[in-house]
Amino acid sequence: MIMYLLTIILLLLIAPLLLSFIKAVKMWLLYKKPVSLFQGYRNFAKLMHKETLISQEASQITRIAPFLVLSPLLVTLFFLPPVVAGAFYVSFVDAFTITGLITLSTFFLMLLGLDSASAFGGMGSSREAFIAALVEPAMVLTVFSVSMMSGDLGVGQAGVNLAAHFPEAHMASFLFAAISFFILLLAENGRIPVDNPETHLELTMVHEAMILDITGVYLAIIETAASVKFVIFASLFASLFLPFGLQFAAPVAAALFLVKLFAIAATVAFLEVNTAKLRLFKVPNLLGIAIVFAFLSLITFYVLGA
Amino acid sequence: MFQFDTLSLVFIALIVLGAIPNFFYSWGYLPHIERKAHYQLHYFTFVLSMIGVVLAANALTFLFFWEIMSLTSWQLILTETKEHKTIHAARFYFLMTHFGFVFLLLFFLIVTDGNLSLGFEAMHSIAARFAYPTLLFFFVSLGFLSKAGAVPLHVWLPYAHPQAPSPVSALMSGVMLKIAIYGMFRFLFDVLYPWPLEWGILILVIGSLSSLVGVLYALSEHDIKALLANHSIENIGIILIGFGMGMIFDSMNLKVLSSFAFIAALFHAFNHMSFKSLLFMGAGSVLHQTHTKNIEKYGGLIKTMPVTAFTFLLASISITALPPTNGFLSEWMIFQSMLGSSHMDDTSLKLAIPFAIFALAMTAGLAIACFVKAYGITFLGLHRSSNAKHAHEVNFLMRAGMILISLVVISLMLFTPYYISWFDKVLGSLGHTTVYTKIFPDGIWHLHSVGIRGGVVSPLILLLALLGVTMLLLFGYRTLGVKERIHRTWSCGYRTSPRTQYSATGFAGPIRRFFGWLYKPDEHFHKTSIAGHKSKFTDAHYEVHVKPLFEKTLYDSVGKAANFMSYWVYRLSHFEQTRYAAMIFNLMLSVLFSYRIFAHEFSWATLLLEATVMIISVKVLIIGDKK
Amino acid sequence: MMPLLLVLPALIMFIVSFIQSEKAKFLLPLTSFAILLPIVKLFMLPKPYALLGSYLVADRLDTYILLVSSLVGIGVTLALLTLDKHVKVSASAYRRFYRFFAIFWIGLSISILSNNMGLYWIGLELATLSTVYMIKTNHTKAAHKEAWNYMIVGAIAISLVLFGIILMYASAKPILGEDAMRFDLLLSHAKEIPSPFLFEMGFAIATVGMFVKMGFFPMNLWLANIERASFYPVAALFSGILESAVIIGFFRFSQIAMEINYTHLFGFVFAYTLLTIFIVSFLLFRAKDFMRLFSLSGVEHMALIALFWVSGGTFAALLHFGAHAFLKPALFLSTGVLESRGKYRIAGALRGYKGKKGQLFWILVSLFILAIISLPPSPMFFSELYGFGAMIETAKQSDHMLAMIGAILLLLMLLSVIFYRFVAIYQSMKYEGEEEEKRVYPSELFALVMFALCLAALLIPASLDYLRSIV
Amino acid sequence: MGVDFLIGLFLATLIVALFTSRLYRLILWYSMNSLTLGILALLIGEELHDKAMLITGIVTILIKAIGIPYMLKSFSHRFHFVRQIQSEIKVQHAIILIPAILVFTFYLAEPITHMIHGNANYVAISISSLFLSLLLMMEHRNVAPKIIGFLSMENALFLLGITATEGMPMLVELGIFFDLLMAIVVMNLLFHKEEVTP
Repeated sequence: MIMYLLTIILLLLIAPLLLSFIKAVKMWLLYKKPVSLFQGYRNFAKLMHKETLISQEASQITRIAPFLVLSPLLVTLFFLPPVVAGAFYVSFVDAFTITGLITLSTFFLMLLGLDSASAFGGMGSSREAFIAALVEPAMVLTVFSVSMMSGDLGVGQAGVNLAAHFPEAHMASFLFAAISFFILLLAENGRIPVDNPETHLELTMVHEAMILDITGVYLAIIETAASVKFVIFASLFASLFLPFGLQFAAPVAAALFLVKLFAIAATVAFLEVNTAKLRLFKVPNLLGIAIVFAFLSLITFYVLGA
Repeated sequence: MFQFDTLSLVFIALIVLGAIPNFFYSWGYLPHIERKAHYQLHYFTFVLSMIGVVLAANALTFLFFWEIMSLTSWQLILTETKEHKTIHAARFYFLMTHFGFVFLLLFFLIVTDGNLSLGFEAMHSIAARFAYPTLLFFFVSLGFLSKAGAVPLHVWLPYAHPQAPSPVSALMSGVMLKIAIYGMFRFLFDVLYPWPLEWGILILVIGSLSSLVGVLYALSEHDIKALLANHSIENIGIILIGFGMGMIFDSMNLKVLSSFAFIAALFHAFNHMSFKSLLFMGAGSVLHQTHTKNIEKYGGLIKTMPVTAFTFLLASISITALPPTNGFLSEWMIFQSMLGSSHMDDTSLKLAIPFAIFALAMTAGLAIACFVKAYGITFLGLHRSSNAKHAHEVNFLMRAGMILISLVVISLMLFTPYYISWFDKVLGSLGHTTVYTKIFPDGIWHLHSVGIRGGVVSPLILLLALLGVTMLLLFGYRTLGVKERIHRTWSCGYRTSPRTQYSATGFAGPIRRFFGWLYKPDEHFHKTSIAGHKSKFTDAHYEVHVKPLFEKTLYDSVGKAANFMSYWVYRLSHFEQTRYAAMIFNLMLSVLFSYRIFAHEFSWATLLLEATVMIISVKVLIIGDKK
Repeated sequence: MMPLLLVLPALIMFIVSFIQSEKAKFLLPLTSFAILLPIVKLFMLPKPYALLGSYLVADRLDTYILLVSSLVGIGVTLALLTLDKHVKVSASAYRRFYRFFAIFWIGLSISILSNNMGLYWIGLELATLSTVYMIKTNHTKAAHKEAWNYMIVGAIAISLVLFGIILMYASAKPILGEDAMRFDLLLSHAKEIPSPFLFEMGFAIATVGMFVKMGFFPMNLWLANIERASFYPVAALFSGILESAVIIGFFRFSQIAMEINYTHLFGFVFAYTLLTIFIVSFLLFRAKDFMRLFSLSGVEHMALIALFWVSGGTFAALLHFGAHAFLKPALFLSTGVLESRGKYRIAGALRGYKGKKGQLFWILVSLFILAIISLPPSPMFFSELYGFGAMIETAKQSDHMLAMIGAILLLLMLLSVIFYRFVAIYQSMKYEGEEEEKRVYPSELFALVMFALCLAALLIPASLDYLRSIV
Repeated sequence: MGVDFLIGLFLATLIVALFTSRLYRLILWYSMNSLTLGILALLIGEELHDKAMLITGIVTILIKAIGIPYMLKSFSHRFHFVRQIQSEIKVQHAIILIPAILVFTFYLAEPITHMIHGNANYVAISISSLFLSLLLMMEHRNVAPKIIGFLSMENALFLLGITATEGMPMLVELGIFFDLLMAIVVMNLLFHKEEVTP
């Protein structure tokens, strides 16, 4: 139980760090002076001290949505697979619930975008809605396929099962599912090539556009939500698609887990540096790839048993 | 004449739960209606007839109440007839429901041997002896699905529902469509059991198509009630997916999974009743205040109509199947039952089911986009017209109606195990396996899927966790004592105004563009450019209309064919003004010929000869020479 | 005694119609009420009751039809009282109408009650010829032309019927001698007829004649045109009564033909009525005035009755017959009021009625219109249920079940075209167009109320049981 | 022998009537047609010793061969009928049509020959004369020839009644005559307006 709570706290704590890490790696790769790894915490602390500026056009939604953006994600943290063997985990919550919780957070984020009556917020929400609609089927299919391989629909249990019995017989479909899930990770967290989290350029932004009118503590909450979301996806990827190391002793296993998370972050950073942001109407192509891989994964599992 | 078995009683509960809040709402809505006596007479008869349909124990009673239900709902659509559209919609609705009635009639006539006062059990044995059970299945599905609004018989919904007064649309969409689902349950279980595998697959395909088509056209709608009507198509599709899965499992002898899928379908029927009623009521309140159905003319209503806005939000979250709402639970159950397909032996079917999963997931994704649009454009931002500016909260009765139905939504969320135990009893009474103990093996906290190593969801824990975390965050925010300042929206240096906001058309733009091949939208774009510059203009107007593909291809062409036929028949008929003797002459000749050949002795050669003679005779005597 | 009693009111009417005074106008309807009394008496008598040897025999079927017809006749004469408020009609034309109505009634009674094919034909011819002149009571060019039309087409049709009768007679004469004209004997000896093909040919020719007279394929519009040209009470008479004389002949002939070869009979009637309904439904799709609309729907219902009868749904056929006989005249009578703004203006026809009378009128008329497309609780709803039930039964027993069910489906689809049209028209009458004030007179209202009561009486369980016991 | 001859004559007069383009000539042929029918009835009645048939024959001759043609002629005087009646169907067509009708009616009646012992050809001939009268009606636009067509149809019926069934019951025949007279009365009333072409 203690391990369980510790893991959650650890994940919460490293959430800003991971995003800063990606940024730093990117800058380093671009021969820039890397940003400090603690920039995320600094930002958070800075925002916490600011006053909150609320738009006069905005309604009650602006006052409650930030909390509702964050809270489903926080709840999700409790349902992730264990990091070390023997630790407590919530075995039964399945991936649909997790997907649903993440979508709930996105739902309120989109409402938040529309609430301030600015053209940018609406634009961001519209694009986010478009992307989210296409992410949903890929996500569900991937989850389906992974749960087939792990033999359990519960995410926590699936992580444990995969660590115990690596699905060597189904490597092909496992790989397809991993590719699909990685694309989803990029799409859901608004990374390049789907969204560029660093610019505030009208043509490119999605996530930033929605929160253009959010300031102060609210912005801190939203930013935290974004980083928690990334951690959730990263740790899901680590537990489900890199399922090894659980059997080691607790500190080693935890360290290995952290390494995996940073490796994923590094990969994302590497990808971001090497690709350009896609035009909005090219995004479906990418998500289409995710959907096709998810299908392929299921079909190879069924037909070839591979 | 009447029967009170579990299935009937559960649907009575559905009607009552839907109707009682509606009474309040309708009462509050009444000052808005001109023909009050007409409206109330039909309204109450409508509710009673639905109860009658559900309780009917023989074909005659069933058909009688069914027909009364169609008649009264038709008259209710015609409550306000200022617009020509209403009259058109009512006519179309009436035609469609009778299209279905024709098939129901045929079905009943076949399975009752003409004795319409036969009970349903007696029909089973007659149906079992009938040589073409699939024909019966087609009749039943066409009959009920045209009422339920499944593809391709769904076209009437986006016309009829918007034109009816809002309490009536709430009842029609929330409750009446479920009566059709009741029909599916009643007659597929009582009369047509057992089912071949193909039937279930057909229902599954119809369900998947309906859900996708419904949500796609909902996205392109600007009329808020038409949008909701399209969502009804989607939700009926989801119910049918559950229903179809149940049928498939049953014919593959996976009884437990089958019961689970049917329970999911029933549960979704209840959920859809609750939130769709609430949504229509909310839309009705908005409409009542702003006097327009055009979503582009709303905006900012949350400030003036908080009760409407928050109940609408609840329903929106529920209909988009977000946890921990009831909508999520039923959709989760349907997903889980589809995941149960891994237990099946049939590989090709196993491969096909992911497509249904894909359809359902896609639907869920698009539904979110759609309701963000509906909610955001209607209630958030700045008012987009002066009508919206002067709106205020509706009267007490209407609010009471909305609050009551949201209580129903919440009760479905909180008392899920209780409701499921009802549905389980229904399945038990219909002779299927009861699975309540498998769904809730350890108390009411965890809802288990019945597949091997199926998923689990704990609605109450989720709800409590979400509430708790949010409360904690809010509490933290309060204790932090953050200073707040109100200022106008920063919009990159521009002033925000109602005209600079994102419109519903714009919001759905990316999706409309992506599905352009399906929508084939009819776009109108006018701009007044300055000095021939392409990008500089003073004034621009963009409008887009989507006419559903099914309507364009299926319905319009049927209309055209009827027109064409009637034109030629009319032309032919005018021969009888001048050539009547010749007509009778040819008629006599052909009747005698046919008697000679069909009643006496048949041979192809003589048939050919006689046909030639007839053609020549018709040409010479009736048509004559061209002048 | 009884035959005389039956004819007496008509004779009195005939005589009164020569009296040239204003009072005759009110005396004449009174005599028409007297028609009912002997018929009710006849209705009470035990059946079968020989009125005139073997020539006129009253059984359950024909007294029912006679009763329905007399009620319709009374309703029509009631409405006639205020005909001059809607159209220009001279007193002499009015009397002439009654003169021929008396002859018509005698002919009709003979043909309905006859047990003899020849006598049946004579009565029918008498009724047909007298209607020719009833059409002409309307002194317009169109009415004159249509009277001629009716004269000629009616004569052809009637001749065909007689031709068929002679052939049928010829086929049975070797075994029955001169008695081969009697319906009851023919029915009981149908299986022994030595030359069934001759009989069938006769049946086919007679049926074609009768169908043409009722406006089946291909003569679908002529009846509509005639009813358009004549005064609307005449149209009501046509649809309510004249057709009943024809259809009872069809009932009787087909009963015999059923014994001879059911498959041939069913195939023939089914194909013919299907064709008729096909044409009629698409004609109705374009119909733009009330008369045409109602008379085409009359054709449709006659076709359905014939179809129900031959498929064994005799109860359904009789119920449908009764419902149609009351509904259609009621609608024709109300066209006088509905059309007071012009023939081709359907929009708004049901609006603009003030006062209690007006309210009652429009409610009744809208109920009638909805009842004619078989919406519950119209008797037609039940009769169609039972009728189609009988058809499905026949289909199930035949060798071509799927084809038959397909054909029934087609039939139902065609009926939905009609249905669609009527709903569109009803909505347009009720909800479109402008409101203009229209007058309703008590006599018409009385007629409508009477028809409504008759319709309601049809649905009483006792009368349903009676209808079941007829055949 | 005599019967066959008269039937032939009956058909011949009908066919000649079809080619006539003058109203009076048409009435004459109709009268001839009825006359042959009357004589036929008398002849068969004589053979069968059927008094009813004899009466029919005499009434036929009196009413149809003399009475009705006379009345029609007087109508045409009184109401100024068009006496030049044009045929709608081309002669070329009629030449083909008439034999075709005869052939096909024999073909239609062929099954009956196996069934009844009497002369089935009589049935065929009456059906063909029915068709020919219908043809007469459709040939002309004016009302007068149409009436004659209707009357010849009545003759065809009688021919059937006399030959195929060897006489119908007396009551029926008289009733038919009564109706015929009634028809003439009604026509008279109708003509009172003017001669129209429906």
